[in-house]
Amino acid sequence: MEFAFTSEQKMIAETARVFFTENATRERTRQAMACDGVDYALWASFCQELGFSAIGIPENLGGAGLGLVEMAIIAEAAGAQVAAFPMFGSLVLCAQAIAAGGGAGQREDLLPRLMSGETIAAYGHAATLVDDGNGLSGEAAFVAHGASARIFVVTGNNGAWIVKADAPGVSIAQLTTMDQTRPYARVVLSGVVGEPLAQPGKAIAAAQRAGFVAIAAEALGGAQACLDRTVAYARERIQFGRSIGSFQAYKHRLADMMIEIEQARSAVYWAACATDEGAVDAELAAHAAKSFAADTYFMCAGNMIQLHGGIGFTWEHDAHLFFKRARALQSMLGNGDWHREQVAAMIFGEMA
Amino acid sequence: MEFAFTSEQKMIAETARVFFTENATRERTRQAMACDGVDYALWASFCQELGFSAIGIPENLGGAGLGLVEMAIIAEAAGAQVAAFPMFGSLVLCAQAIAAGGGAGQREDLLPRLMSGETIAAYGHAATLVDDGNGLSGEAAFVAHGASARIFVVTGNNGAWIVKADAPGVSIAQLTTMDQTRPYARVVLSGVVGEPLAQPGKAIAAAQRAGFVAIAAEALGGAQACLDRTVAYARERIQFGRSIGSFQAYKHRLADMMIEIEQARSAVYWAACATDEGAVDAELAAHAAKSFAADTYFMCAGNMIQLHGGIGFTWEHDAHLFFKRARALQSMLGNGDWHREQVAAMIFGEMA
Amino acid sequence: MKLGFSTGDELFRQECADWLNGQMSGEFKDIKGITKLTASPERRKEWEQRLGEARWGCIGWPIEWGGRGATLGQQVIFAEEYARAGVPGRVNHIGVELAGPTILAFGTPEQKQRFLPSIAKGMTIFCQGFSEPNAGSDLAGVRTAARLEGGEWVVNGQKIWTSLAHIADWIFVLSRSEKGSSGPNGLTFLMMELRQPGIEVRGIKQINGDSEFNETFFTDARCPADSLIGAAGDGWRIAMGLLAFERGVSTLGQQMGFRNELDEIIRAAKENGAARSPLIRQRIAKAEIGLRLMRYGALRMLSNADHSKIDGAALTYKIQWASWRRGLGELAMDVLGQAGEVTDTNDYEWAALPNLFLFSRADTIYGGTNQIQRNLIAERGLGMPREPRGDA
Amino acid sequence: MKLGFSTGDELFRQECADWLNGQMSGEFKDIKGITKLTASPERRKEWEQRLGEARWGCIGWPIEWGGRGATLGQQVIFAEEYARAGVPGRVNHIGVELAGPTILAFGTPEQKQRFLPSIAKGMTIFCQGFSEPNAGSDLAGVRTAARLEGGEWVVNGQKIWTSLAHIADWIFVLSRSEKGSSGPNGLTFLMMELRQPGIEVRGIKQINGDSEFNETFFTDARCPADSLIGAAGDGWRIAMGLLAFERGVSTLGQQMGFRNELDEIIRAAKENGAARSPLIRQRIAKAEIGLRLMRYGALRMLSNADHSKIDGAALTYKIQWASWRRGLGELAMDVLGQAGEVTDTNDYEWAALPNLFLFSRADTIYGGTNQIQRNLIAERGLGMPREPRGDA
Repeated sequence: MEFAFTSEQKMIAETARVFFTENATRERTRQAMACDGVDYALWASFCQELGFSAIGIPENLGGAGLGLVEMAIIAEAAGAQVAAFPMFGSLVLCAQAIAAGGGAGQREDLLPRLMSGETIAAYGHAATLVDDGNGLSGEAAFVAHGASARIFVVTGNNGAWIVKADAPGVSIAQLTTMDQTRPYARVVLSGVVGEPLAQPGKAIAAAQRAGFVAIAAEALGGAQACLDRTVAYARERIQFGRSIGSFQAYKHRLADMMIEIEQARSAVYWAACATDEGAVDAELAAHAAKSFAADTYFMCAGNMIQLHGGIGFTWEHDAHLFFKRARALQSMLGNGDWHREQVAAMIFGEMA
Repeated sequence: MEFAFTSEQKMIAETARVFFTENATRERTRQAMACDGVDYALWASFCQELGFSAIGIPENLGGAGLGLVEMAIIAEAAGAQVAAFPMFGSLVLCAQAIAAGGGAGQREDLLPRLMSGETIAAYGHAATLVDDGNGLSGEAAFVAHGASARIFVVTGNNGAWIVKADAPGVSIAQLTTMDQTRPYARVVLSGVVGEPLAQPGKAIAAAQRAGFVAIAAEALGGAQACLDRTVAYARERIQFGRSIGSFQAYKHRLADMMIEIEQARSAVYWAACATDEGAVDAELAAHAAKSFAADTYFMCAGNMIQLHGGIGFTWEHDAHLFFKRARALQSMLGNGDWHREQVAAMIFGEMA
Repeated sequence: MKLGFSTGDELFRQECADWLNGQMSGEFKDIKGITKLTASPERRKEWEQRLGEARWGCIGWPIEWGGRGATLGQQVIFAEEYARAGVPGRVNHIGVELAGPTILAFGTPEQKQRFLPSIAKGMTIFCQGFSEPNAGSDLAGVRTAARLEGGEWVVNGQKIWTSLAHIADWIFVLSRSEKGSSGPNGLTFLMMELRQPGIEVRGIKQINGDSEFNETFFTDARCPADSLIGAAGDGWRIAMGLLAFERGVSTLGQQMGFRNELDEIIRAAKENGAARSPLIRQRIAKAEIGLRLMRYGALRMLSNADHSKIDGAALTYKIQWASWRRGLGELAMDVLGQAGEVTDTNDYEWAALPNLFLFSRADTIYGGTNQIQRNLIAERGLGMPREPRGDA
Repeated sequence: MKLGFSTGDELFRQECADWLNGQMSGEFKDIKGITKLTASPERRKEWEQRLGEARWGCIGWPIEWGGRGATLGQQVIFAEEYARAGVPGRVNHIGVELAGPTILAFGTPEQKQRFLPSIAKGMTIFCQGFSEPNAGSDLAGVRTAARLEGGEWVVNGQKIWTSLAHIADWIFVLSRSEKGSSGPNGLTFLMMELRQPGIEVRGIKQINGDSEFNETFFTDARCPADSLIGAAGDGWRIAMGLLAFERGVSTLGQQMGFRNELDEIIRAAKENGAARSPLIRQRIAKAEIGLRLMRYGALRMLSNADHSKIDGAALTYKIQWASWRRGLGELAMDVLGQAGEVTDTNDYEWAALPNLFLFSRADTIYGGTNQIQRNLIAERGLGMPREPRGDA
């Protein structure tokens, strides 16, 4: 039975935990929230000093040769601090898409720039995207950190392209977004010259696979942080002359959070591990993890507010950062109902 | 503001409560459960001594001239004791159908016999029921108290008929039923001579209307009884050296039961009153009441078992009677999802 | 048992609707449809005065104090028509629904004369100072101190969640007037003028970017010795009585606001196709049913003549609406999808439905958390043992 | 971190499957697929002995005591293949999973010699006597009294929920051996022969019409003085250690049973068209996900080498499976519709899915109610204050 972190994985987890705790502080995150949701200093030291940005990219493409398990470990640690940086769009979605479906030239050109953090990429999907000979036209509505990106991977129903942010015909509007640590942009293309990815199907599949797992891992980290912070609050808060954690209603809500979180943890590392091992249930696992962990996070963040009482819904307290991120993770890349419907279709043998 | 019982209604409620508490005792109910689910002595005194069997039938048809509110009051009191008697099939569904849609002869012949309790009627629906000239053929699958009935009202997609239990071609099989206080029968008709009801549409609508409200009212009574009995148990049971009702987890579950029950009470009497007054939202109210009250009952009966601990899932304890009745009420005459879908269709203006 | 209103009531309904619609399409057009508590405070004070002039401010109060002595049924009708006409919420709802009734019940003749007509006319706006930073749901834990000094009460301490304090003229303050007392003993209920050097009000920015609530700081704040309601040390009893006023006719007006929110969700679902999802349809049906049941619960509550019996509908009402509305916020977002997570404004200002989602997290907290509500229901409604206080 | 099994493990899996399938298609064909605990007790005792003969009874035990010293991975594999082959549950699971490990951990050399080989061979069937009518989840409230008299323990009292007592040869009994002691002090752990004049076993008929559980009455029941495990008065520590054994490899076998139940629901939904309902599809997907997460939770639990840290997966496992299975019962009935509420038998005997619905109400009660589980999770897992005992 080896469904536990190796000592190397433990080390990565601990290093990442310390890094995000020390660097993704509430002060710095709030500064980033007031602008484009990127803490550039955090991003630079994450990519250049810590050296975790290459995780998930094969060694022959210049990556660290580690898999989704390690990527999940990093995403979990980042999620625990609601870190404001573009790892998800740039390193998870775009880098995975390029690594899996880009041509040799695209990989060699782009992956090093993404891994170094020098270039931020963002990932957008536009069902209506067409290349009518005069270039790409269409609109990607909710592009995470889109206003901070220099290049985009845009996908449509029949292809995937690299598009430069400064290419003629690209217009980018940053949107005031509920989760200010990961604001959306609307990216409109009108006759834009894009560079097609060599194998769009592979690219999209890889981005989704990694995206589902990374969202789930981030949600797990966030949910656990909600629990940890509420437990700490319960230890010090006195109400009605008693420690508030001595009230059974309070205790049991904390227990309910832990029950969900433990399952979310199983889900995340099952999905990551199954994908890395190419197991037959990897796809089912990814849908399960995305839907379960995001719901767990939302439940825990909601409870965090409730269990903090009035202070929990102030701007000053961090609870709302978790709450809003949790909501964002629920609706990104397909909501829970959609993911569960995919699972149902697999169960009933309705998919190939 | 007169959305409260009149003094006459209060009196009916109190009389009914006393009657069922004294007569529908656990011993007598268990005797009935071992046979056909009818406590005949209860049935006889309900119909003949108490005089409530005419409630819901207009005075000009020999009834008591009281409406669905009064019928709900009786059903609520009967539900609180999980009374084993055929009021629902005979007096609610069949009598309402005959009163609303029967010809003059049918009313005059049948209603007095039903109201006196002399004849038990049961109500069955068979989507496939056809009269091909050689008589009625089809199967009604879950006919409540069907094995105790002498006549049936059977409905199909294009009609409603009176059928005698001893008519040639009728075969009745009593089914071992989870809720032994209201066992189902399978009624198979093969070329049976039935007597068509004059206005089948009216008959079916009236039976449904009354059926939805009566189920809801019965569920309300049952749910309240689950709460009352659990509260009584909580007062006497000591665990861990404390009254078990002093545990907040226990208290809060009781509170949750009360919260639902209070809403169910509003639902039942809204639906009954709206129907009696011919209000525009009467139909919506009936769907709301049926689904909400049955779910409330199931939740309360489940909690009753849980809060009684091990004793709660023994045969000896009455909790399972409530639990099984609650389940039966959820699935009778359309489950909760179906009723809510009707409400949704009304909301979205998809119905006439 | 009856649901319908009488013909006289329906005539009254028409009268209310006519007057309210006239105002909202006329002079007060600019504030029609406002839902945020903090929007257009000055115009809304003017609206309070207009209500007062026309004697619509406190219709349930006795005629001598500026009311109309309206029946419960008429009050229900007015509350419904008020919301139906798109009139914004009352900035003096604390004065009308809490302070006024408290003064009516416990005040001296002088206090009645001083405050009631003025509240009824919309000239005196009240807010309440109950909660404190370390005594959220636990009013007995109040620490704000009041001492009698030279014919005046001198108050020091801090209140929190004092909604509308930035608008109000007066605040009623639950204070600890007996030094060394603890728990529910030694509390006194004071009415203080808000605009004085010893009182500072600071907005609390919330999760939705807005500031409906405030902190209020008292530093040697003062009021005359006769500013207390009831006797010194009697504050607990008054506060409990006052909380009992929190349920009533106004709930029906509140529900009309909920109705608007749900209708907007239904509209959005039709527009964006969410109405085709059977899962969303179930949730919308449940929300619709829940809202209707609130209405009929409130009618049961108002119809209940027997006040000696605990009214289950009243006891369970707060947790019911709060939980319902929090769920409604989640439903709203699930109907809107990601579109609900962005706004066209630059300033983190939210349209009604996303704002509902964010703000409704507070509904299950203020006015007694869901946990406190369940305690009350189990203890008062079902006779379960009371939760013990610690001695920490 | 790894999920897949090694080649060696897969070979072992094949060996298990071959042997088990051989038995179930051969001599023990008649008991294949039985799910009820109470069905065919005599044949299932014979099956225990067959397992013992072939050394498959307790594969995780040391070789010297009749086991195979199997690795955890192998134990997992055996449990999975056992369930997959449709082999009915072990009637000696208490001996194999609770009594045996307890004796291994706390027993004297003589006790080990006396019991372990015999359990491993399927010759000695155990049941447990913990709960009492007035001490359901509260083991410290045990009243059954044991006194030492003439070189024997004499036991008087009553145990309840003693599952399998009508089949077992031995019972281990938590008894109060110090007169006047209370709470966790003064308890002693005894192993008693069940078939003796002083012990009477009565079945408890349950909600589903069956009697998996019993009441066991002790009236001057006797056992030799050396029948105690650990020291006199040490029973609490032993009982707590014993409950800790309740989680482990067997959970994976249990999950295979759940798998069968869920598969039957899926089949039924396909057959009767419920699989077309998006609402049912969501619930089935949730059930599937929940089951998978139990599996991976159990694998995390078994992979956890660091026993100094509290294992969250282990601590939350009981409430997780119990709540999941209770929900599964409700889902089953909603898939079946009214057809699930009738049975073809005359004797109130239920097919697997309706029986699941009824029996699973017990899952959240026995072995520590959901409420007790949440206490344990909050106290042991999260360091919250312990629930105070009363002194009543």
